[in-house]
Amino acid sequence: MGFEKFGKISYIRETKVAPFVDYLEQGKVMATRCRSCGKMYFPPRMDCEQCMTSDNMEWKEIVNEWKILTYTVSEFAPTGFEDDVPYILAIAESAEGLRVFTRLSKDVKEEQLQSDMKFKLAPVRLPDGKITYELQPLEEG
Amino acid sequence: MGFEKFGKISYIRETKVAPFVDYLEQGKVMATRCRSCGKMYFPPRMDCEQCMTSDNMEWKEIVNEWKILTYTVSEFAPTGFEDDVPYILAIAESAEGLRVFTRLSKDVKEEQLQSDMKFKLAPVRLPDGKITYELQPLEEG
Amino acid sequence: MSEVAVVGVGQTAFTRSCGVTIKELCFEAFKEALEDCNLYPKEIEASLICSAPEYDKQRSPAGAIVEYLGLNPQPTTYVENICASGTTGVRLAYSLIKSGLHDIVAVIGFQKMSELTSREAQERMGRGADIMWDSPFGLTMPAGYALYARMHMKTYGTTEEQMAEVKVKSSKYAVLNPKAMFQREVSLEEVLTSRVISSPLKFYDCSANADGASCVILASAEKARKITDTPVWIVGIGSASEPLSMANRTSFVGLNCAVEAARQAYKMAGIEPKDVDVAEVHDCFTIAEIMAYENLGFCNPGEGGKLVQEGQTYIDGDFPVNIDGGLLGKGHPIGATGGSQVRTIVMQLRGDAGRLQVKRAEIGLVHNIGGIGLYGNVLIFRR
Amino acid sequence: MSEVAVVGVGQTAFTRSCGVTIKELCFEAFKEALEDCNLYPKEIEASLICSAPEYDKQRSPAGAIVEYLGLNPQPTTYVENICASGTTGVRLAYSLIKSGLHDIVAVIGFQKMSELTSREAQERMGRGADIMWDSPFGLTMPAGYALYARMHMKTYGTTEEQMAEVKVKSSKYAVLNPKAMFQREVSLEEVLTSRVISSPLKFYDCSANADGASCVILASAEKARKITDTPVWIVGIGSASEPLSMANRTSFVGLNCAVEAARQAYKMAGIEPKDVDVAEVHDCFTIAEIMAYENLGFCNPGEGGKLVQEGQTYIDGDFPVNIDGGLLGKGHPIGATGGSQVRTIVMQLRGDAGRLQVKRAEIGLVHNIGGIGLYGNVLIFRR
Ligand SMILES: [Zn+2]
Ligand SMILES: [Zn+2]
Repeated sequence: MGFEKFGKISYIRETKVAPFVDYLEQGKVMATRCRSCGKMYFPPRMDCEQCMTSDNMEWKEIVNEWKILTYTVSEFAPTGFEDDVPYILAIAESAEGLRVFTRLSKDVKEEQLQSDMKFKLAPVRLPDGKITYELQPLEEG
Repeated sequence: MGFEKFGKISYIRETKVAPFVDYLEQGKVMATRCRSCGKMYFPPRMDCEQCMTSDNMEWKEIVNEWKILTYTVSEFAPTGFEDDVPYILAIAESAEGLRVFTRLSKDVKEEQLQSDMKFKLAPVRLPDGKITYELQPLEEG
Repeated sequence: MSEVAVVGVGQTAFTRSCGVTIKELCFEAFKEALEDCNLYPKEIEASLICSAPEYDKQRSPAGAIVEYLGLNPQPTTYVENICASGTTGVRLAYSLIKSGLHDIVAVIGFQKMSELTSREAQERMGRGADIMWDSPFGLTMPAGYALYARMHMKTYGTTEEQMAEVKVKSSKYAVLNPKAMFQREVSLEEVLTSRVISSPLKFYDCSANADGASCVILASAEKARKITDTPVWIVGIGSASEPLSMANRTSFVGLNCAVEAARQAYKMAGIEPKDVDVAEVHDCFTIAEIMAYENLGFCNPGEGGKLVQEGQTYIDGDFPVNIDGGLLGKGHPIGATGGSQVRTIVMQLRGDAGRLQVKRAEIGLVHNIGGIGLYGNVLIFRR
Repeated sequence: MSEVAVVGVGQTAFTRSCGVTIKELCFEAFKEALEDCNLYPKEIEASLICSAPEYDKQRSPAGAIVEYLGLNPQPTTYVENICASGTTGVRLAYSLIKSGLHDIVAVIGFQKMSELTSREAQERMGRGADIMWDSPFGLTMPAGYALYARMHMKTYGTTEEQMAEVKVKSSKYAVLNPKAMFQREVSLEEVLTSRVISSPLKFYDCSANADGASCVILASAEKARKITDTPVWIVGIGSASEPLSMANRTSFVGLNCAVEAARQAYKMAGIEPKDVDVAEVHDCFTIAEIMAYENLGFCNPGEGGKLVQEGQTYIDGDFPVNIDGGLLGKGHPIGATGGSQVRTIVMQLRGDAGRLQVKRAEIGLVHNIGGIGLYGNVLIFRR
């Protein structure tokens, strides 16, 4: 239990990485890192596919600086997301080489998107109390 | 369209044998018979698996006299059928060798079921206007 | 000479509620199978993912699972024959290897039945029958097998006590299997007095929903001999189907699909029923195990009830069956069940079954059925 | 020497709404395939039933369909790789035959997408992505391919006009294919001005939901030569997977699974891309066809847009692609699509494609993708 709080619609309740949501509520976006082989996972997971070790992961804060690789403005949504259109979906890459698929903040306009613009992944509280994350412009300095 | 009227819960709307329901509403339980090879089908179908002919079937009344092969008293039902329990489900065989899976009329008690008892397959109108069929004791004579 | 072997097996405990995602659940079984044969994910050339799809919100779960297991970019396919999905996966893995397309293939079966509410699960059950001609009358799995049970009783004089004996035997072995869900021995009296589900089947005549995953790793002869000292060879495969609609069935005293699958498997293996040293059969209901004895030729038609009553299918009988608790004792996580049966037979033929070890087990058989006798798979193994 | 051939093919018209059950729909395609090779149902030794399961109320549709087709008691298996299910069925049929388990196998693909309301279908679409990390953000199929399209444009300078050219070509051939749903030629202007679905993809960049069924019958060499004078041999098979979650993908300018599947298929067939005379590629979106050209080696990475713009993938070009309308022109009934692609290639290699016949077609290729580049199958055929 716990993961049902994640996302506008969360399809999953139970997972070993439910603490990810607790961290998100504390304002932190966390990855996991395998204590056996050192591999880092984002999105987080508790089983290491590299050394096949289970439940020997530590939670680790990410370097929260992202650049957009590609994006789309979605004018069309699955059931339950209709009110959100249009919304921008993007793939971004972090300074330490992690990747994320998420939405851009509604405050960002498509025209602003430039290849050198930097973003941070920030928790967002939804009206119904659920929580998610989105890319927001990173304040320089 | 048309088949959604069949059964307490019908999961199918569209089929080539939708006229089966119209016949049922006229009080008739019908089979189909292939005009090419003569094979008879109950439940009815419009494609002949024996000679691989399509849409060359005629509707045909059945010999409506059935004997029960096996039955069960169901105390447990799928979603949507809960109000019906207990109900008796049975496999019956007709005088011309057809078989049917259906319910027994609520008027029939398990104690009455004897191997030589004869039944007829009769249309039954449901409270919400839908239609189905069930096995009812056949009046002798 | 057989050319495909099982080299690794793994299974999670079967439980009422696993509390993890299907990806995490499958990882556990896969990890155990890999450790069993000292392989790494990258050495698995292809995978088959087996389950019944209606229990998960994730569409195309094969994609989600192989990503989590580290099995990209290798090919994967989702395979479904309801409760027989796991052995269908093994049959297809055999053919992928025998055909020369791959040398090492993993078959991963799973089901997280706790994902749904009871109401949602009952709704799925309603749609498991022929939705055109059978579901509108409220057919369930227990009702379907109950129709067979009543016919078997009427035709052969099989008794409710004989059916109950199957559950008594199952519970006896389940308590010795740490991965089984049902960890308590039940008495004949308890079975007979449990509440009726669909007459003549009562609560303890029915297997229970469960969460679980299993994994079977198969390899070509050349690879198998390098990977392990104890390959278990697949020597017989049979598979058959039966009409879904109840009205189009020709027998209610046995499962035609099981008879046909057994015929094929015995022929391919070149053995007879009496050569089988240990068997796992699909006892989703007690009557199903009794019909399995007969359909597999362990006894004549109608003698199945007597076979268990006389103790012939216990660990020291002529035909030891379900000496791990069976579905009745282990729980029945649909897609994981076939792989669990294979795992038990592989452990038996390796001599690794511990307190549940059948003596001199050289030939083993798995009988796995999908739906109400809709699909039948029979596999024969040799050490 | 190849040892498995396609001997019969069949397909229903692809339509917006078929108005019959999935059993009746499949019967039509199966009947056409049987008539194509003069076989009867009882001669089919096994079947593979291919679709995406979320569109049907019938659980385990394989059982319902084989009963209706007269394919009991032969074994059947339900196979799913979303939109690539049909070619996965062909790959497994190949292995069942090559392994010696069966001699004649039917692959039946279908989808009745009109079974669901639009709202229900959109709900399924939401669960087609990784439900843990991607679906909660509202990912759709068009949005997924749009991410690839934007990256392709940014990296290589591919233009919206070049993508639109793919749809123009498709519509040109669809009007000559009586089984295609889309029976009107569209202009470049129409594509470019159609409403945006997920930028940069517009309405006419997307294939449409459809109802339909297809059937491919395969046989061993010995049987194939008895059945037909025009067997079409399967000489190359490749299959691969890609992580489901968008975050774990390494490329957005092409489909890794297609590149890997093509590499395997070319190697097995012993040919190079330039040897391909006619191809069917998975153009679920216009950008998908452009990436397919590149991933299959018909041109270098980044040159796909130019290839279609220069007319090289038209009927008289160097690489004729989707000379039946493709998914964009025929409609895309998920489970039926792969079989329809195979049917087109088989007809081309037999010289039976009529007004759509490509000259001197001796080697044909099918590229079939499941999900947003999740599964990739490449098959190579030779007459
Ligand atoms: Zn590790
Ligand atoms: Zn006929």
